[in-house]
Formats: sequence, C-alpha cells, structure tokens
Amino acid sequence: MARTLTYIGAITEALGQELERDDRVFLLGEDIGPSGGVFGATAGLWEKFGEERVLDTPLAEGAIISAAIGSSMVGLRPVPEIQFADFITPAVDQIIQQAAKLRYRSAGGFNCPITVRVCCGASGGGGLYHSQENTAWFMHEPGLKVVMPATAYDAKGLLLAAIRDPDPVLYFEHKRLYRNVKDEVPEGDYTVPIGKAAVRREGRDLTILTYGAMVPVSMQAAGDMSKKGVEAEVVDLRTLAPLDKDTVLSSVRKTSKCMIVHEDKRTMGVGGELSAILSEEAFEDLDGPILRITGPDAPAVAFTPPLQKAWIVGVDQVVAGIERLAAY
Amino acid sequence: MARTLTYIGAITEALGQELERDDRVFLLGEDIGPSGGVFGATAGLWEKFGEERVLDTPLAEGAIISAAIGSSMVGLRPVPEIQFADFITPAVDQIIQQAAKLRYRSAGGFNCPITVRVCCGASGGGGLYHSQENTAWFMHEPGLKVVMPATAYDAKGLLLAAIRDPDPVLYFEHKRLYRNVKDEVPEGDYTVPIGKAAVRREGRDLTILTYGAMVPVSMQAAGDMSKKGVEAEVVDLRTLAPLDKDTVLSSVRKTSKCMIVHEDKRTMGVGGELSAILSEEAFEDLDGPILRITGPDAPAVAFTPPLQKAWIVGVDQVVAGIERLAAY
Amino acid sequence: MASKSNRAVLEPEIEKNGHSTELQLSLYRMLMKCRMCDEKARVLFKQNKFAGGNFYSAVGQEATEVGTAISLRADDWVAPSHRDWTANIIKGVPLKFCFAQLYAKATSPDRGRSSPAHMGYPPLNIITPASSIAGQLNVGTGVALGLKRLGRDTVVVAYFGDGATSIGGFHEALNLAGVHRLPIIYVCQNNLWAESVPLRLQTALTDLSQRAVAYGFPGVSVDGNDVLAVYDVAQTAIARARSGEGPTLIECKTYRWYGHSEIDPARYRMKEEVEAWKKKCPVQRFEKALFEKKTLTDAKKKEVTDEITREINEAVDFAEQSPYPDASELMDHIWA
Amino acid sequence: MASKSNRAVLEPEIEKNGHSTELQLSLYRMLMKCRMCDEKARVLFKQNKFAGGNFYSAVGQEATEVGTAISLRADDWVAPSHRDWTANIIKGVPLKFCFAQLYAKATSPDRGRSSPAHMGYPPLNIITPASSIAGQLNVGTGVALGLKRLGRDTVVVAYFGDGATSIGGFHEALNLAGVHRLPIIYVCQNNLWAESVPLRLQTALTDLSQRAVAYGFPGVSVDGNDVLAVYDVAQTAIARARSGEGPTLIECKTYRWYGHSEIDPARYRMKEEVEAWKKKCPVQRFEKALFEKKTLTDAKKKEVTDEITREINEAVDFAEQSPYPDASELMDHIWA
Ligand SMILES: Cc1ncc(C[n+]2csc(CCOP(=O)(O)OP(=O)(O)O)c2C)c(N)n1
Ligand SMILES: Cc1ncc(C[n+]2csc(CCOP(=O)(O)OP(=O)(O)O)c2C)c(N)n1
Ligand SMILES: [Mg+2]
Ligand SMILES: [Mg+2]
Repeated sequence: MARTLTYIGAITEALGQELERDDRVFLLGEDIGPSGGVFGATAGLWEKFGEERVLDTPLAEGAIISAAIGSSMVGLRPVPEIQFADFITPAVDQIIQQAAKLRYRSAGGFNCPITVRVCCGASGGGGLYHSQENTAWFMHEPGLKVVMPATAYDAKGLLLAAIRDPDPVLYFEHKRLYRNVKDEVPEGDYTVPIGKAAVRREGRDLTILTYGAMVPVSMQAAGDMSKKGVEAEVVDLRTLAPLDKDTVLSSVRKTSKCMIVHEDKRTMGVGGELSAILSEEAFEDLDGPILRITGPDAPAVAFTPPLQKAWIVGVDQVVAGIERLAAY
Repeated sequence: MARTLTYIGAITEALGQELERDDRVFLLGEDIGPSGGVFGATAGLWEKFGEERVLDTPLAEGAIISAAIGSSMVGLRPVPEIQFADFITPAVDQIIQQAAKLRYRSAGGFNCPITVRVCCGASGGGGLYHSQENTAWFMHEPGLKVVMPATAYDAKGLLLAAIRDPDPVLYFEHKRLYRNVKDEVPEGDYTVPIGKAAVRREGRDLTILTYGAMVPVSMQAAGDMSKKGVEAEVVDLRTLAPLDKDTVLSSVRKTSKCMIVHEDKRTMGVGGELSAILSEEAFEDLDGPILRITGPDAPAVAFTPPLQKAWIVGVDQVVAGIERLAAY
Repeated sequence: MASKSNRAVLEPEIEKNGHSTELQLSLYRMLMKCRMCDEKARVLFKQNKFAGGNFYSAVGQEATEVGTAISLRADDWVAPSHRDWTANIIKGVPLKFCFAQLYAKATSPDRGRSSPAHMGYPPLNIITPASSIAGQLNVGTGVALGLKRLGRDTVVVAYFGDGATSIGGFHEALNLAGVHRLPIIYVCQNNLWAESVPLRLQTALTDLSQRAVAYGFPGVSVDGNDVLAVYDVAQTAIARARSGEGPTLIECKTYRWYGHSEIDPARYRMKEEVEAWKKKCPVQRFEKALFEKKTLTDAKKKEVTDEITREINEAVDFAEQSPYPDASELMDHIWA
Repeated sequence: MASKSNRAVLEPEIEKNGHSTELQLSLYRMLMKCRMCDEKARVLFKQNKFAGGNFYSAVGQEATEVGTAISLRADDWVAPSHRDWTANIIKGVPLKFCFAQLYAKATSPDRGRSSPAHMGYPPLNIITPASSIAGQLNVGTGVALGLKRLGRDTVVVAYFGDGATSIGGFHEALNLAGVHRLPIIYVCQNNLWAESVPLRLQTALTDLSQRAVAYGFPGVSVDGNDVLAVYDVAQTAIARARSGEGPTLIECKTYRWYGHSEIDPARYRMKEEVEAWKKKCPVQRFEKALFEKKTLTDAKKKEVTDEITREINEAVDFAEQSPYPDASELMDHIWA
C-alpha cells in the first residue's frame, strides 16, 4: 500500500523501519534525540527506541563519524547525522582518511558500513553556513558512495539501501525538498539501488542531467518547453558516486545534446565530470556544446535575500538553456 | 644572475629571501625548525631567523592554519606548512570555512593573506598516506587560490607571488620534483603571476593540458612523438584556481584537439573541469574527443611497488594518448 | 566610542577602589541595554522583520558578556559566536549597525552576508563569525599569537558555549595558547545545554573550567549571573593577558531563558529548571542590589531605560529604511 | 594464539600472587623479542630489504607495549600507530606476517598496501592504522562504543605518542569515552619529542596524564621503562575497562633511542639526553633485576634469545620468499 509522504517523512519512516527491523542499527548525532532533529527528520524515534539507539552526541562531528566507523567495525550499523553539510568539515579527516580507505588499506580485512546523513543545500534564509553543498569533495574519494534523492520514494528507498550497503555511504538530503516534495511511498520495505540513475522524463531533443533540488526545477522547465515543442529528457542521477555512466551515455547518445543542471558551484562541481565523460565517450554523438547551468563560483550562499536569490538556479535559467541548445 | 637550482632549493631560497625582505613574514609548521623540514625545504632558516620567525608547532594542522589566519588578520604574513597533503584533512575546516570565506562573509572587512605550503604527490615509497593530492577539493572553494609549480623557476616565483598575494593561497609542492627538477633560477627577486599558465612547448597538432609532476612526463612524451612528426603543445597550468581559461582556450582553438594529463585521480579531478570548459566554450573547434590520462580511481597510492607503479602515469601512457588523438 | 570612554572613565578608579559607583551604574546600564536590545530583536523576529534566518537570544546570560567586555579597549579583539550579537553592543558598535545586521541590510557591517546573529565589526576588531562552533576560538587564538609577536599589549576575548568545548578545535586553540602564553581570555558561557543536548551527554565534567588543567593555565568557574563576580574574574584575566602572563579560561555558569533559537520550542527542558533560573535573572538581581545601596533610584532607572528605548527606536528606523544590497554584489569580495 | 595462551597461563596467577615467576619470564621474553625484532627490522631497512618507505623504531620504548598488551585476550582490540609494529608481535601475530609487512609482500595482512610500520591484523582485532596521527584513537574509541553497546567485556588498547595529544581528534575521542565510560585504555608513549618538536613547543604540561582531568576519568603517569610498573598500571586500567568503570589514560614516560624514523639523523636532540636514556634501557634493567633474583640465568637467557633468533630467521625467510602482489590488485577492495 502506498500513500503520499513528504521527502522528510519518507526519511523518518525509513529510519524507524530499519531501527525496528535490524537491532544492529542505531542513530547518532547532534539534537536527533528528544528534539527530533533540527528539521524533524528523527522525530519520535528517541521516544520509541530510546537513548541507546538514538544517541545525542557531544558537539564534535569528528567524534560522531569516528564513533560510527569504530562501532561498525564490531558489527553494528550506525547512521550518523551531520546536522548541516556546512559542518561536515571537522569530520572530513575521519570520512576521507579513515572511512574511505579502511577497506582498501586493510585489503578487505576491515570495513565500515556506515550511512552518514548530511543535510545540505540552500533554502530560505540558510545563509553562508546553513546552505552548503560539498558532495564534490567526496566524489573525488573512491571508497565512498554518495547519493542524493530528489523524491520521497527515493528518499526512503535509497536510505534503506545505504544502511544495508557494506560500504560507507554519504546520504545527502536537500533541505529545500524536505517539505516541498511529496509523492507516493510504499508503506513496506523496499530499496532503490545505489549506482542507478532514473530517467524522470523521456525526450528526443536533448538531455538534462541533474539531481537533488534541481530535479523539480528541470522537470518544470522541460514541461514548459514541451509546450513549445521541445522535448527534453530529464535524468535524475540519484547516485553521484559511483556515477551511472550507462544511463547518462545512452540518454545523450539518443538525444545528442546535453546540459547539466546543479545548484552546486560550477567550478569542480559534478557537471565538469559528467561533461568530461561525454566528451571522452560520446564525442561523435554530440551535436552541440555541453552546457552547465549551475550555482555561481562564490564562496557560499549569502544570507541577504537578493544574494540568496541570485544564487539559486531558477526555471527561467533552465528554460533559457534548453532554448539555446535546441536552437543549436 | 641566474644559476640552476633544484625545485626544493628554489623554495628554500624564496622563503629565506622573503623572511629577509619582509619582517611580517613568518613560517610555522611541524618540524620546520631545527630539523629543517622533512624534505629540507626550510633547512637553515631557523638558524638564521630564529624560533620567532620559524616556529615549530604542536602536531595539530587545524591550529597551524588558524594560527596563520588569525595572525594574518593583525598584519602578519604567515606561511604555514602542511607536512603532507594527506594530513591537510584536519585543517580543511579552517581552510574552507574560515580562510576561504573570511573576506566574503565580512564584505571585505577582514581578509587573511596566508600562504599554505602543502607537500603532495606520489614518490618512491610514500604509500597511502604520504602520496595524496587533494587540490580538487580546494579548487571547488572560491576565496582560495591554488597553485602548483613544475619548475624551479616557478617554484620560487610563484611562492614569492603567493606570500605577497592579499588572499589565501594553497601552494602545492610536488615531492617527486624536489630533487628531480633543476633549472635556471634568478638570484634576485621576481614573481610569477598567479592565474597565468605557461606554454612549455608549442605544437600545431594537439594540446596537452597538465601541471606539476606530469609536466616533465608530458614534455618527454611530446618530444618522443615529435620525432614521429606529431607536434603536441604542452600547457603547464601552474595555477589551478583560478584557472587560466584564456591560455587553455587559445591553445585548443589552435590545435583543435586536447588531452589532459594529471597524476590525481580521474573522477572529479581538474581534468573534468577543463574538459567541461572546452566543451562549453570551444565545442566548434574540437576535432576529437577530449582525453584524460590520469591516476586511477583508487582511494590512494598503495605502498607496495607493483601498485605504486600502476598508479603513476608514465611517458608510455601519454605517448599512447597522443597517438590515439593524432590518428583521430 | 563607548568602549574607549568606558576605559578612560573606569580604569583608574577600578585600581583605586574596586567597584566605583560609576562602574556599577555603567554595568547596570549595559546589562539593561543588552536585555532590551535582545528582547527587541526577538519581537522583530516574531514580527517577521528579519529576512528569515534565525536569532539566538542571550536573555539570561547578559552578565557573562557585560562583565567581560565592558572594560575592553577599542583596540582589543573580540571573537564572538552565534549567541553574542550583544557583544557588539558592549564593545561600542553603534546600535544602528547592530539592527541593520538583524535586517541583513546593505548598511550592516557585512552588507547582509552573514546570518542576523553572526555579527562582527572590523573597525572595533570584532571578528565576523562563521557559524562553525569553536571556529572563533581558533581564529581568535591566531590573532592573539599575532598580537604577541607584534609586542602589543592588546588582548583577545573569545566567547563560546559549553557545547563548543567538545570539539577538537577548542582543544587545539587552548593548547596552543598555553604553549605560548597568549594574551587571550576564553569565556565559556555554560548554559547547561548545547542546543537540545544536556551537559551529561557532552562531558563527564560538571565544571568546564577543569578543561584548562589540560593546557597549563588557570581555569575559573564563576556565577555567570553575578555581573560583579564576572567583572572581577575578567579583570584579573585581562590583566594577566595584558602583562604577558597568558590565557585564562573563565566558565560562566548561566542559562538561556528561551529556546536555542527563536524557532526552538525547547521542549527538552524542564519548566522547573527554566523557572528556577529566571529567578536568578542577572539584570533584576543587580538592579535590586543597586536599589538597596541607593545607587539606583526609580528616576535614574527610568532615565536609563528611556534613553535605551530612544536609541533602539532610532536604530530600528535606520535598519527599516536601509536598502538591501544589490544582487550585483554577489561576486564582490571573493578575492581582493 | 600467543595472546590466548598468555592469558590462560597468566591471569589466575596474577590474581593470586602478583608478579609470578612465569609472568616475569614471559614479560622478559617479550621485551627481548620486541627488541630483537625491532633491531632486525632496522638492519633490514639499512640493507634496503624494504621496498622503500620507512621504519619507526620503538627501541627504548618496549616496556610501554609489553606491559600493556601482554595480558590482552585474543578478542580484545588494539589500535596501534606508526611506532607500534611490535604491538602486533605482543598480541600474538605470527612473526612471518610481521616481517612480510615490512617487505610489503602479498603475504602481509594488508597485501603490502600500508607502509611497513603501519601494521594491523584483523584476525586478532588489531586495527590497520592510517598514518594520520591520533586517527586510531578516534576509531578505537568508536570500537569501544560498539563493544559497550554489544555488552561485551572486551576492551580496547590504543597507542599514541606525546605529539598525538595536541590534535583535536585526541580531545574528541577522550571526551566521548569519558561521557560513556567506554572500555578503552589510552596508552601515551611520551618520548619527549614529536618527530623534531620538543615537548615545550607542544604543550604547557609536563605530565600528559593531566590531560585526563578534562575528561573526568583517571590519568596516570608511570615510568615507561619499568615493565612491571607499566604492567601493574595496565592491569588496573584493563580491569576498570572490563568491568564497565570506564577509560584510563596512561602516560608512559619513555624515550626512543634512534631517530624519528630510520632516515632521521635526529640532530635536534642532545647526545647527553640520548645517552642518559639509554642507561635506563627497559630490557637490560629488567634483565638485571631477574638475574639478581636468580629468576634468570645465562643458560635461560641464551635459550630465550636463540629461540627468538630462530623465529626471526624463519620469518625473514618467509618474507624474502613471498611474492609481491600483482599490479592487477590495484582496484581490489575499494568497495565490497
Ligand atoms: C561545527 C558545528 N556543528 C554544529 C553546529 C550547529 N549548532 C549551532 S549552535 C549549536 C549548539 C551550541 O551549543 P553551545 O556551544 O553550548 O552554545 P549555546 O547555543 O548553548 O550558546 C549547534 C549544535 C555548528 N554551528 N557548528
Ligand atoms: C595528522 C598528522 N600530521 C602529521 C603527521 C606526520 N607525523 C608522523 S609521526 C609525527 C610525530 C608524532 O609524534 P608523537 O605523537 O610524539 O609520536 P612518536 O613519533 O614520538 O612516537 C608526525 C608529525 C601525521 N602522520 N599525521
Ligand atoms: Mg550551551
Ligand atoms: Mg613522541
């Protein structure tokens, strides 16, 4: 039986069901207990499962991640939360030097199946330190898997898949989608495979590669342009590492034109990597430049409304990109 | 008067001359004092300038960087050293959340002119934690400048430019070049502008974009192929952030073919960004796929010789790339 | 500037005879000013005058900042965190800029870039804070290192909460300060909670001043709601720092009356705990003492509050009338 | 496995009558084994038998590891760092694997991936270390949290140097262990130097055990060159941890005889300092005591050293004859 849930509701449900199903699973982080999380993602779980399984930690992201790594090494399945992606930096050492390399450096002797939930992205009034996205750093580090759902269905399915995955997974949640996205979610148990993109909309004229909060924006732009007879195919990457090259390549080979849309900064964002893969492996199929419609190369999203607005990619920008590419 | 110096010798000379010229300058880091640095980059400076100006710090990279940031805010010109790029992760929070964003978040009210020397790259027997390169993370963070010299001349000139730059600069030194590279270096004072690439070799048939330890490798491959009548142009990026788009674009517009060579991992390395820039801005000029010849997508350089050898890009691989592209 | 004149007026007398009437009245004035400004900020937030974001009220904690910052010189540095908007007021930042900050207007010191409560002011050496907890301790310690190297007698006062003492940056900052006996005063506002996390889940200690033992410099715990007690401890610490004797960690035991932020209902706290602490209000408590000593009268109090009200109204008008920055500023101040 | 049999033999007697002859002889045997293996490793390095890289000799510090690790159970965890190759030997890893590690051969536990001295051994719960200083304290503390949650009576012993106590990770690990009274023993090998950096530039403290005050659990300083003293302190700490009473920080005052690594001439140290410490050799000192007590005889000593020499030679042969891993392994074990 499926019914509609919000994106954040799907996350809370997935956490609750997995805590129920597998007693090796436990959550740890700042303010995930009685307060239920800054955005309510863990609401009700502390009451139901107790402090042992929904643990409020000291304010120390490095300790949160290393506590998860170590306890996963004795057979537990920790799900640490990083309250804001902006505050993952104190834990980068633990994530990249420890988690990402533990299996490799021990030739498979040790591994750390942890799922790091990271709340990211720009939203009303987040400002410089409550709006960041840093998926790019972690995509550069093999040993880690990186995902970001765009729908409530994927939010639940990817989270369950991540917790059951034998490797460390960074599960990025876009805070702007928490309550703005609502779709059908099965009540029961299911997973969305890590490493598989989803074609959200078929189209013959061009391909839009996107993920996270830019999926609804791209879908709307594609819908608008469809009225003008331009059919854009929208691919929701869902997993950023490892990238689903097959889906990306087959879509672009079909449409022969491609644009990449992301909220993250342009320089060294995933758009560059995708563009390079296409130039290497689908050069002959390309009938136009590969466009990138992205956030600006500024340090972070400033708080004051005019600057925040100037950051976030809007439907109009995507529409303009489609028009430019279609006309090419 | 110029004479030949090693790459590391040029670094030591630049540090000594700048300490002499500007008493706001001071060095801080682990083992930079009496021991003269793990590779000898600061040899003799402690004896000459004393502990006040060549300060051995506690083993705490975050403290090294924040001590530099803070003291630069009162008018000093600190040059912190990160002994190995592998150990910059504990300082990523200070570099990215503090240094990169200080000017932006204070609307220019504060700034931090620091030059972070980072020893990076694979070399004989470095292994998983003494061979890393993580330039990619910092290139994603506007507010920072990122450079990596490939010659002794640039090592001195870029270092002097970095120390005098009003913004935080990450100065990456490739340890494999320390003593393997030797070229003419003026004895006097000069700077190499940050943000300008150098064409190391002119050629009509294709462009090789590279930097750091892959410059000599690419030059040798280009030389070998020149005997077979293929003329590759070799561009040494020198500055990775901000990238010198003009030099890159004009070279590729001339040759209409491009390959990118770097030691860093392929995925999310600078090769992707460069490829994307070309696809966006020089699509019409491209007569072939943009190739990337890079390190593998493995977590880090394993210690045992066969795996280390398998990581580092060699002349043969670059030659093969040139042949493939030339034949295209 | 307030901080300058404060100094001119206060210092000599302090040396002579401790808590002069003048000092006590200026402490009272400042406590009242912080309280009224903070409560005003909360009202404005609820009225949606802010451009969204959030506000971290320090009501209940005023004495920790007033007692430690009131005698600072203009050239002394302050490293504030998210709950230290009022530190700007005490250091002497014109009130209009403090309210422009709340409104994120182009007239705020950072042209609206940081969130409302994360305020700094370069002209008075108040470091514009990042939100990253404890980051200001690291940067502030670096400033102290620089000041020492320059041979100045300037000091740094860094503010933070109990929660900040758990993170690695805290340790690295205080350890370095201990090694070089840096001119810095670490003021921990221990309000028993890090957002919703109680002290028992943050540390095995009850007195966070104990953390100083690990760094080889003095740690003092003080009643953070007793402004004179805080003032005295601060004077000793500041004197130590100025004379090159090194850092001090001051733990102020205090409490925030309201939620972690204005959007936090704070259901995780017991009513009884909140009520008990409200009885220990640092402002009323000091006011009562001044009335008893006849240092304060109803007339004088009215004069003080009227003056502050007038100042606040002017500042709010300034903020209201100020424009937002232009979107074209997006790419300004990334690099020099 | 050695550690198992150690336990079977020792534990009962320890409880009965302190340092049984058997215990003292096995401590001696292990001190000698660590010393001889370490010196052998240094010779092999100088003979370029290693595939490059480096080696961090622990000669002079043997008692800190022997005294703390000898009585561990096979299921107890050890979190070593760069100078703890011999911890593997004490925990009972077959010597051939320890030398295969130095040679970076395919027969080493990590198939040659980590550098020679960074050794772990999954079957005996010895965590393969990263080079990142203090990282093992964080991961080891996480293991302790997991063990507590699972209700096991297993403990974790984490090794590190004086330098590691300056970095933020140290603070975060010990603070968390204090909050949850985790079953972990932090063994600080204070050898007065972090590579070339003297203690005075690392910390304002002289006794690093003082750091424990900040975390609310016991900190003990012990003569790290007195194996029985270290053993006794360790027994108390291990018992505390096993019975759920929580962590202990043990500072072992000791000294490394040689450079930070085999390529470090260590000119930054005074000859006098080195010579003074060599006089305090933990192996000779204990040997002398055993001879005096007649617990040890020349014959017995010869038996012990001959046995170790034989073992070492076998292990070296094994390492020499082992193949390097194949280049095709490059992309193995990145993900499951
Ligand atoms: C590194 C980091 N992690 C998490 C946060 C989110 N956060 C902001 S304030 C806060 C609690 C701070 O508690 P405390 O230090 O006691 O200060 P208080 O709010 O009580 O004044 C948290 C978790 C942050 N800003 N920075
Ligand atoms: C985070 C980090 N920074 C720097 C280094 C380089 N390094 C390796 S060992 C060492 C000194 C360690 O000193 P100490 O902790 O006292 O251990 P010891 O070598 O004396 O046994 C340094 C600086 C590292 N491995 N990790
Ligand atoms: Mg608090
Ligand atoms: Mg040491």
